[in-house]
Amino acid sequence: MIASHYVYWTFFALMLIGLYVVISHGNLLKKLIGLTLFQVGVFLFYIGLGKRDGGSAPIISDGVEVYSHPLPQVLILTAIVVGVATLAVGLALAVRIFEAYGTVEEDEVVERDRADLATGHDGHQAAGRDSGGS
Amino acid sequence: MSVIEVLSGVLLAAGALALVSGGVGLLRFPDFYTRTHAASVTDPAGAGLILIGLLLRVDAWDTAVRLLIILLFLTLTSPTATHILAHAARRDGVPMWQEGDRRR
Amino acid sequence: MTGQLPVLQVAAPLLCAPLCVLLRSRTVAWLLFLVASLASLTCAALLAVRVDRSGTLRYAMGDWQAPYGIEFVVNGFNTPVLLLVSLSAVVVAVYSRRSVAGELAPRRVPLLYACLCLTLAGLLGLAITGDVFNAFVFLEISSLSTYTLIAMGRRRQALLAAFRYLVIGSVGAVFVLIGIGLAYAVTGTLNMGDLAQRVTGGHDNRSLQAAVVLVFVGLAVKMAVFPLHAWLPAAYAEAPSAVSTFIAATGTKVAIYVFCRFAFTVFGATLVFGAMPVGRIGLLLAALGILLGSAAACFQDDLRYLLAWSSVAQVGYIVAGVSLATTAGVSAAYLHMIMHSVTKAALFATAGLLLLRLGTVRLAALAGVGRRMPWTFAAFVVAGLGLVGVPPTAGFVSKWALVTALVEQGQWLVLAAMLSGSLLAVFYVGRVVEVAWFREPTADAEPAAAPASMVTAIWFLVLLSVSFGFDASLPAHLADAAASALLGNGGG
Amino acid sequence: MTAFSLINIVLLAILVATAVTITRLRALYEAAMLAALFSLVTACLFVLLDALDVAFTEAAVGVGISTVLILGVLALTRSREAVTQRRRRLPGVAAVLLVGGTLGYASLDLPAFGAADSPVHSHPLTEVYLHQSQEAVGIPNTVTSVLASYRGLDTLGELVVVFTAGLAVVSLLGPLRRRRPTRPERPRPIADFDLADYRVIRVVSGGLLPFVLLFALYVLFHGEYGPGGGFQAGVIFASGFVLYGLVFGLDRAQRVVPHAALWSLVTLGLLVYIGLGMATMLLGGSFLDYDVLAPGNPATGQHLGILVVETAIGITVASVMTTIFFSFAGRGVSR
Repeated sequence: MIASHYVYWTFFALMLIGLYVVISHGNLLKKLIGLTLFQVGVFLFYIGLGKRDGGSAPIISDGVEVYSHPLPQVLILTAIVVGVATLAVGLALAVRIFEAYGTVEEDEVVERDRADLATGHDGHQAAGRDSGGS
Repeated sequence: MSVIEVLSGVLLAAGALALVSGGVGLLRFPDFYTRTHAASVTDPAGAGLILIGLLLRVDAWDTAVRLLIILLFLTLTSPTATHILAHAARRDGVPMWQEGDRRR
Repeated sequence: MTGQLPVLQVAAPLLCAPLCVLLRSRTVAWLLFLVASLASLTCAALLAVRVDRSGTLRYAMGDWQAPYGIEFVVNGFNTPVLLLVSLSAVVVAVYSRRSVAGELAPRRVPLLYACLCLTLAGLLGLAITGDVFNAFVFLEISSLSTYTLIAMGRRRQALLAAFRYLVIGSVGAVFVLIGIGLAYAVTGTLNMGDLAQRVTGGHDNRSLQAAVVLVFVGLAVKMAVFPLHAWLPAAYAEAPSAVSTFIAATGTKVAIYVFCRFAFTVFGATLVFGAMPVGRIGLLLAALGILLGSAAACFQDDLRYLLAWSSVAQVGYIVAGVSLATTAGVSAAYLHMIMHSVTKAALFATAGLLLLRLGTVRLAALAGVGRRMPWTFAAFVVAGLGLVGVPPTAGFVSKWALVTALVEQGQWLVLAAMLSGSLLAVFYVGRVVEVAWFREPTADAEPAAAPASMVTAIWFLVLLSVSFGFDASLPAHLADAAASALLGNGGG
Repeated sequence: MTAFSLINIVLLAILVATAVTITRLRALYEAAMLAALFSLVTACLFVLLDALDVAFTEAAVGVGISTVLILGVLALTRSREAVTQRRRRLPGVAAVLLVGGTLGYASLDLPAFGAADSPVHSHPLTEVYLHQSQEAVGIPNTVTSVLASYRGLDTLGELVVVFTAGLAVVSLLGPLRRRRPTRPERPRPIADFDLADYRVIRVVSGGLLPFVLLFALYVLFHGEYGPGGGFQAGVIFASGFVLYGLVFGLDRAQRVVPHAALWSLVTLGLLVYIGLGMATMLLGGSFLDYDVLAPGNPATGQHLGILVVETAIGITVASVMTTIFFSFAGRGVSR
C-alpha cells in the first residue's frame, strides 16, 4: 500500500496545505497563493493517474511500445489555464480592494465596512475610480 | 566505459559540485552582495559544466544543437540578471557587510 | 440545420461575447445580448418540442462518438433548465438597457454585456453537456464571468463580495475537479452515460464514494446550500441590478440541475441515496437552510440583502424536494425551481427599479414608497405574495407540490421547517409592505421616472408568476417530464 | 528502489517543504518567489510523469505569468501579511481534517500508482487516443490531437475562460480609455528604478527578444510533433512583450502594440475558433468536425483544423496575457 500509493498521498498533502492557506489566512494575496497550491496538488493527482510504469510521453514514435495516457494531460492543460485565469481575476480584485479600502487583509476590510455601516456612509466609490480608467 | 563517458561523468560531477557549493554559499555568506556573488558564479558554471557533460553523451545532432542554444542563452541571461540585481540593491542602499557585523 | 440546434444553443451567446467587445458600442452590445438570448430561447423552445415528441437528442462534437469525444445531451431533465435560463436572459435583456445605463460608467457597458453573454453561454453549456469534465469547464466560464459582473456593482462592498465568491467558488470548483478525477480513476471515462454504466456494481468502491462526496460538496457551494451559502447574500445584493436579477433567477438553479444530473444519471440513485446517506443529509441541510435563511432575512435592513437571504431559504426548499429522491419530490423541486426563479427575478428587478428611482433600497428609506409609486410597488407585493406561497400565485402551486411530496414520505420535521419558513416569509415580506405603505414618506424629493422597458420586464415576470398560479399545466408538465427522465434512467 | 522513485521522492519532499514554508512566510515577496520555485519543481515532476506538454505549460504559467502578476500586485499593494489570528485557524484545520479524511478514504481503493491494468489504461479510450488517432488524425503528439480535435470543445471553453479573464481585468483595472499621451505631471522620483537606464539589460534583452518571438512561433507550429502548442506559444509571445515593456517602459511598448489593436487580436482568436466551428457546420459536418475541411481526405482536414485552432489559441492567449500585464502595470503608473 505504501509503495504503491505514497505518490497520491503526497499529492493529497499538497492539496490540504493549499486548502488550509485559503481558508485560514486572512491576507487576500496569500489566499490566492494558497489557491494555486491547492490547484497544483490536483493537477499532479490527475497526471499521476495517467502515468504508467515504464511508459514514455504520449508522443508516438518508432520503437516505443508503452505510453502514459494522454487524456489526463489534456484535462490538466485546460485546468492550468483556468487556474491562471482565476488568479488574474483575483489579483485584479485584490488591487481594487486595496485602492478602495487601503488594505488587503480580509478582517480589516470587514472592519471598515462595519464602520461604514455605523456612520451611515454608503460605500459609494468615487466616480473617477468607478470608471476603472487611469 | 569509454574515455568520453568518463569525461562526461567528471564534468557532470563537477557541475553538481559547483551548484551545491553555490547553495552552501547562499546559506552561509553574511550579506546580500556576497550571496549574490555565490549564486551568480556557481549558477552558470554549474549549469554550463552539466550541459557540456551532457553534450558529450548525445547521439542525435538536433539534441546537441538544443543543448548549445540553452548554453548560449544561459551564459547571456544569468550574468545580466545578477548584474541588474546587484545594481538595484546598490541603488536602494542595501548595506554591505563589514568585518565584525552580525549576519543578516 | 435543425440537427445542429444543441450546439447553436450555446454557440450563439458565445459568438456574441467577443462581438460585444469588438464593436464597443453600448447599443450594439445590448442588441447583441438581446439577439443572443432570443436565439437561445428559440433553440431551447424548438429543442423542448423535439424532445417532447421523440425523446433524447444527442449531439457528438466534432463527430467523435461518445465516449471518445464530447457530446451534448438534450432530454426531459434539461429542457426546463434551458428554457428557464434563456427566458430569464431575454427578460433581463429588456430590463437591462435602462437599468445598466443608470448604474454603470458608459465605457464599461459593452464589457457588462459581453460578460452577460458569457454567463449565459456558460450556464447553457453546463445544462446541456454530457461530459463531466466539459461540465467543469462550463462551470468555470459561468463562474468567472459572474465574478466579473458582481465586481461591477456600484459600491466598494461589491469588490469584496466578488473576491469572496471567487475564492469560495474556485475551491468548490476544485472539489468538483477532484471528484471527477476520482471517478475517472475508477472508471477510466469522462462521458456521463459511459460513467453511469461503469459505476453500477461498484457501490462499495471507496474512491467512488469519496468522488460522490467531493463532487456534491463542490456543487453545494455553487448551489449555496447551508452551510456553504456564505458568499450568496453579498454577491446578489451588491451586483448591478440587471446582474442580480439574472443570477438570482438562474445561477443556483443550474447548479441544482447539475446536482440532479450527477446524482440520478451519473452516480445513480442506488449509490447516492441508497448506499450513501446523501438524501438524509440533504434533508437536514435543507431544513436548516430554510430556517436560517428565513430568519436572517427578517433582520436585514436592506431590501436586496433581504431578498438574497430569502434565496438561501428557497434553495433549501428545492434541495428538500430533490433529497427525497422520489418522482413526486424531484418533480416538485423542478416546479419550485421554475416558480421561484420567476418570482425572485421579479423581486430583484423591482428592487433594482426602486434603487434606480430612489438611490437606495434601505428599508428606512422606503417609507411611504407604496403610495408614491403604486405600480412599481404593486409588482413587488404580488411577487412577494408568490414568495410566501399565497394562492393563487405560482409559489403556492410549487410549495403545495413540495408539501405533498414530503407528506408522502412522512418527513414531518422538514415539513415543519418549511411551514415555519413560510411564516417567516410572511413576516419579512410584510415588514417591507408595512414600511412602504403604512409609514409617512420621509423624502420630499420627487423620485425619478420609471423607464417603461424596466416596468414591462417586471410586470411580464409578475403576470407570468400569477398565470402559473392559475394554470400551472405547462411548468408542471415540464417538471414531470424532468423527474421521469431523471429517475427513469432516461438516457445518461 | 529505482532511479525513478528516488528522483520522485526527492522532488516530492522539496515540494512539500516549499509548500509548508510558503504557508509560514509572512513576507509575501519571498512567498511569491517560493511559489515560483514550487511551480518549477512541479514542472520537473510533470516531466518525470511523462507529461511534457503540461510541464511546459506549468513552467510558462506558474513560473512566468503568475509570478510576474503576483509581484506586480505586491508592488501595488502591501507586501507583508498580518499575523494570522488564532480564531481563523480552527475552520482551516477542520476543513483540512474533513477533506483529508475523505481523500485518505478514497485512496484505499485507488489503483496502484503506475499500474498498467488500472481502469484508466484498460478503457477503450486508450487504444483510440494512442493508436487509432494515428490514422484518424495523423499527428504523433497525441496530446495535441486529443486537445484540439477529440476534445476541441474543452479547448474552446479554455480559450473562453482566458478571454473572460482578460475582460475581467480590463473591466476592473482599465485602461478603458486612451491613456494620457503626456508624461505624468510630477517628475519621476529619483528612487524610481528605470531599467532602460542600464545599457547591459537593454542590449541583452533587445538581443534576446527576436529569439523569444521566434521560439514562440517554433512552439506553435511544432506542437503536432513535440510538446508545445498554441497556449504555450501564446504565453511565450506575451512574455516577450512583457520583457519589452519592463525594460523599455510601458509607453514605448504600447506604441508598438496599441491598445485597440491588442483588443482586436483578443477577439480575433476567439472569433476564428468559433468561426471554424460554424464553418464546419455549414460544410455539413458537426461543430468542430475538421474532416469536412478537406473532403475525401480526413487527415488533411484534421491537420488544417488543428493548425487553425492552435493559431487562434496562440493569438488570443498572447494578446490577453499582454493586456493583463499592461493593465496591472498601467495601474501602477497612474498612481
